[in-house]
Amino acid sequence: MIAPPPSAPVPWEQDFAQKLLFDMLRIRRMEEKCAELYGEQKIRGFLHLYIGEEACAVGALHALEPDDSVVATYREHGHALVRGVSMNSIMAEMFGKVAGCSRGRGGSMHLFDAATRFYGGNAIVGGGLPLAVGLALADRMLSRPHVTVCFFGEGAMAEGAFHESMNLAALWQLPVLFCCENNLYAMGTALARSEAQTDLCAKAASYCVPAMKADGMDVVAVHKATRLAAQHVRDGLGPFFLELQTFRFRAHSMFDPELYRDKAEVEAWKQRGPLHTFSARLKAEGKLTEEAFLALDARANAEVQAAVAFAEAAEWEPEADLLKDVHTAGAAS
Amino acid sequence: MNEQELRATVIATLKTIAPEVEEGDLRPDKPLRNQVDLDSMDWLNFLIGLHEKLKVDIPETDYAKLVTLGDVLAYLQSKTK
Amino acid sequence: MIEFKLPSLGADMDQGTLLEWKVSPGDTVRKGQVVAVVDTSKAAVDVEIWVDGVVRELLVHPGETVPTGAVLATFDGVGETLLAPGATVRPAPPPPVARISAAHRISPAARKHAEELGVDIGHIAGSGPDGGVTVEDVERAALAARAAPAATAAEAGPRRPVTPAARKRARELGIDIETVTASGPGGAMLLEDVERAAAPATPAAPAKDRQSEMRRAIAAAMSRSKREIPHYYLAETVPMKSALDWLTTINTGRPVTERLLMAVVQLKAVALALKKFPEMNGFYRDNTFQPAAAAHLGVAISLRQGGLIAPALHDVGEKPLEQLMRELADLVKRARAGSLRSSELSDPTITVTNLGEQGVAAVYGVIYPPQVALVGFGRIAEQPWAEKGALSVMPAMTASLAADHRVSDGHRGALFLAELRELLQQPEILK
Amino acid sequence: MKMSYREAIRQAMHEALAADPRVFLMGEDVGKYGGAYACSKGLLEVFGPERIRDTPLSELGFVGAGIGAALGGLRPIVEVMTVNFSLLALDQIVNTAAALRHMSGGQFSVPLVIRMATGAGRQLAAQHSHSLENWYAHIPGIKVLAPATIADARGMLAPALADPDPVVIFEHAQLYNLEGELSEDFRCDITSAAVRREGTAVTLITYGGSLPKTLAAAEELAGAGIDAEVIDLRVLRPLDTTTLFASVKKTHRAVVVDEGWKSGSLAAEVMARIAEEAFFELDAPLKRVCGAEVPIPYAKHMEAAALPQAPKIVAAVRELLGK
Repeated sequence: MIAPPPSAPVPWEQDFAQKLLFDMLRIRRMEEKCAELYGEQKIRGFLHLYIGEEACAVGALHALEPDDSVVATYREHGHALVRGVSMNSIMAEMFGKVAGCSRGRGGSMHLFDAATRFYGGNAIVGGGLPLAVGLALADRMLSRPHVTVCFFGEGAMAEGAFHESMNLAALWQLPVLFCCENNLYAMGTALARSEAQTDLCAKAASYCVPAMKADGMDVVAVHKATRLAAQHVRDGLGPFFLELQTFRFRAHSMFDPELYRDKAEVEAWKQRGPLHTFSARLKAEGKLTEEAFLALDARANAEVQAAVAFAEAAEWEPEADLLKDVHTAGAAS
Repeated sequence: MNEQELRATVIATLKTIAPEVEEGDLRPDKPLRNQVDLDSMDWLNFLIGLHEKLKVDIPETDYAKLVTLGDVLAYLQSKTK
Repeated sequence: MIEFKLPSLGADMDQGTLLEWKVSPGDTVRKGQVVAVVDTSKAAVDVEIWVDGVVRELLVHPGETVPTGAVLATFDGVGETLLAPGATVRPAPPPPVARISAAHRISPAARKHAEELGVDIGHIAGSGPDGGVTVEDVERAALAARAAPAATAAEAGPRRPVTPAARKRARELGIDIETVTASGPGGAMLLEDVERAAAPATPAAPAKDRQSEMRRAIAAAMSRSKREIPHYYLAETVPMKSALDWLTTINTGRPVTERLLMAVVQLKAVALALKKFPEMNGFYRDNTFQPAAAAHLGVAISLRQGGLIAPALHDVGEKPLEQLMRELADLVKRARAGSLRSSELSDPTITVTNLGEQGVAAVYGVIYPPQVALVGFGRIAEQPWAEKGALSVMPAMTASLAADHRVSDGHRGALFLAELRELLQQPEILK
Repeated sequence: MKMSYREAIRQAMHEALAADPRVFLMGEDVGKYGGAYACSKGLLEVFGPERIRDTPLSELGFVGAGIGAALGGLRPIVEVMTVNFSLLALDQIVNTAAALRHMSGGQFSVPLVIRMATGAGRQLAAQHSHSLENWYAHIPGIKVLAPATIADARGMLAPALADPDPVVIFEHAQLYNLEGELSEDFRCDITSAAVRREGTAVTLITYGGSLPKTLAAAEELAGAGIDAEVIDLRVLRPLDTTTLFASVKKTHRAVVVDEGWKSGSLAAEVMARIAEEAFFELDAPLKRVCGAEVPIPYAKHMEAAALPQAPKIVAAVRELLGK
């Protein structure tokens, strides 16, 4: 297991540092609004929020190139937003409107965007891993210098898909960055009650895949670790396993009474929240003032309001298009 | 009420019972109930119609006098003078 | 003022039970603060409020179960301007259906009509002013959809579409399919078409209008009656002088609108006679006779454009003649206007036909199944009458009975007609 | 006694666990969490973690383990959260559970019950809204049940556990909230279909989550003078064709209502059986109302358009009768 680089002090100029903070704020405000809209039955079905884990998506995705591929899970609003999918189209998708990034057909768990090579959410745990291996195989066979990053929770490591994908990627030395967002609870089951081996990096090592652990609540740590890992993969040295230790502040999904973890544990992790720890450090290092923070927060809130208004006003898909895109138009169906 | 109006009223009343009747086809001298298919209920409704339109009462005993269209017109002419 | 509604806390939740309020009227609350605990089918869940404000009134009390979206409490916004615009009371979302894209506007009536006819509105070209889909468009699409199978069936070339059940029945009844007229959807020949063809000598009218439909219904009933009911017929001559005189005296002095017809006198007589002869009044079903509790007489009424119908006059034996007269007049009017109630058609326990007025001496009718008898009255006419050796002129009428031999015998039939004759000669009893 | 469908399932499991020490429940979040649809709430506290076993997210793994435990003399109830996740375990069900008895020359039997939720209607989008009962009803060696009423939810588990061969029970997700009276005599067989509404003009054949919609359509048709008979299949394999043919002999018309996709659907199998053995009773073509052949969309009105609905059933019958 490779030791992660030291995180302090914040090694970047004010602009880049504030960019990371702003992206985390955008995710936080958007997800809070989604919880409210779910209560008003504007958003339906299942909804899995990313509040508390913002540092992972922001830190990791800022370390990748535009032509890299991204595969995520049903908890993918933050990843999509940072990757470049507009908040308008994400919100419209959750309203089920045709202006949504999946024409209103996918909903919260199935955000897709070809332009940013965002190969989507996936409601089946571990379902995206083999997909990422395939994307990387294509890059390798077509000798394209791209990385495929796939995000997954520690719960996915109990699925066969994880083990088969790790082995294939290692066997064929494919350019895959396995990024495990370990939030300690797979739905209702704590890690210790679902994995015999709870040291996830040790699991990766068993497939001869180099691994590194980083503090998923610290955007600087995540960003530095991901830069290293991505370089390793881009240099053709094969797959890399990155474990980001994090914590989701809210329930697994909108219908989970959280019987499995007590309130004290949640509060404790909240003290280590990615947003206020990072903004505190930036203020301490003179790279952020309170006014600047409030301004960033106001911009984030405005973007959320606009996205909600856009989603409210957007049209529904006409029923006549129900069968559209089951097959490619023109191909013999 | 002159003869023209009386005749028009009688024909109109008859048509409410038997819409298929054509004024031209009615012969004044042949028994009405042979020319038009009127059962006892139709006949009673025809008399009720005349009673309401012409405010004239036709006792049952006079039924026998009202065989042809001409009889009906003459009878009503005398009753409405 | 802000309405705090029970939020939906999951995909599977339609209602919730309030367990506990965490705030009371007058408390100030911050955005994201837990204000209540609600029990769902799974467990108790903390419920947050999404705006800053002050509790005004708690509308729902612990223990009450309310549907998602129900208002739990009201709050006053703290300094409205502080809140982001539009964060206060949220307008109710427009129903999803109404906001289809401009290219596909459809009128609510048309949408409802489409749903009723099961027509997919997506494929209808809108002829409305703004390109919207109208009710007529839906009608046209429904007809086109319905006609479509016919087209394909027809194209199926010479082979006539005959359903398997119809083909099997035709074999059983020895019917040549070529002679049968098909009435099914898309021109298909159905079971009932074959059964109708099997009925003797009554060709099914091909036209689909009401007239031929009634003709087909009468044909089917009459064929079944002749096939299944062993009729026997009896007749009796009834002196009518006393009845006629009584009726004339009753009618003199009455305005034309209240005069009685001989028909109601005859109907009342039949009803009273039936009290002594219950085996004439009822239904024959599943091989057993079910006597009827009351006398609902089916009155045969001829319709101007042809055809005959015999709706029921209810409880004839219990009503005074004046009431019967009013009810009969109304029944005839509605029968001829085609606005009879279905119960009037299914209720008759026996039928009475009065063809006599058209100048027929006697009438021997066909019983209407599942009834078991039919009474016919001929014309009242003067005829020579010998009584106690003396000859006189008597207005008389032939009363006839057609009855079901499975239920009654000629002897009982004759006694019934005799009773009828006695009653008709004592009209005052019929009052 | 009034209860919900979910409560009926819970009571059935409670009774089975109490009655036979060999019985145990295994599945994702069945213990501490109380079950994804709250059907096993409280069982952990009564029967303990040995017999109410939470599993990691390893469907192939724990379904295979359930088969092994049944082979080893236990009577497992394996809950696969939904049919959508059962696809990961389909190999174990088809190639081991269903085939073992025949493959081993009759030496082994697999007395296993697998319960899974099925169907759409809660806007969970394509990957969480499948209706694949027909895949399972295709497999020789297993029985397939679809309890659509409170009584069947309560009564079917006991005979299923008593059956020496594997039984798969599909519980439609929209039925869990169903409330109703449970009569004392809920004991039932797992071999016959049931006539839920007598009728003469047409036979409506359906199962599981589509039963309420089909009964609603029958009521609407009654208003228009069309007297529809409604048959609840209850058992999807083996099909109770006796009840089906008796009804078709009476009405001469059949419409099958099936939430699954039309091609290769259970509806197709029912229609084939009727065409094969009740052909000469048919006075109209066989008809069906199925799900549109599309991955189920998320948006509410699109999902509704994709699924069978009462108005569509009524329209199908009207078209059949040319009324």
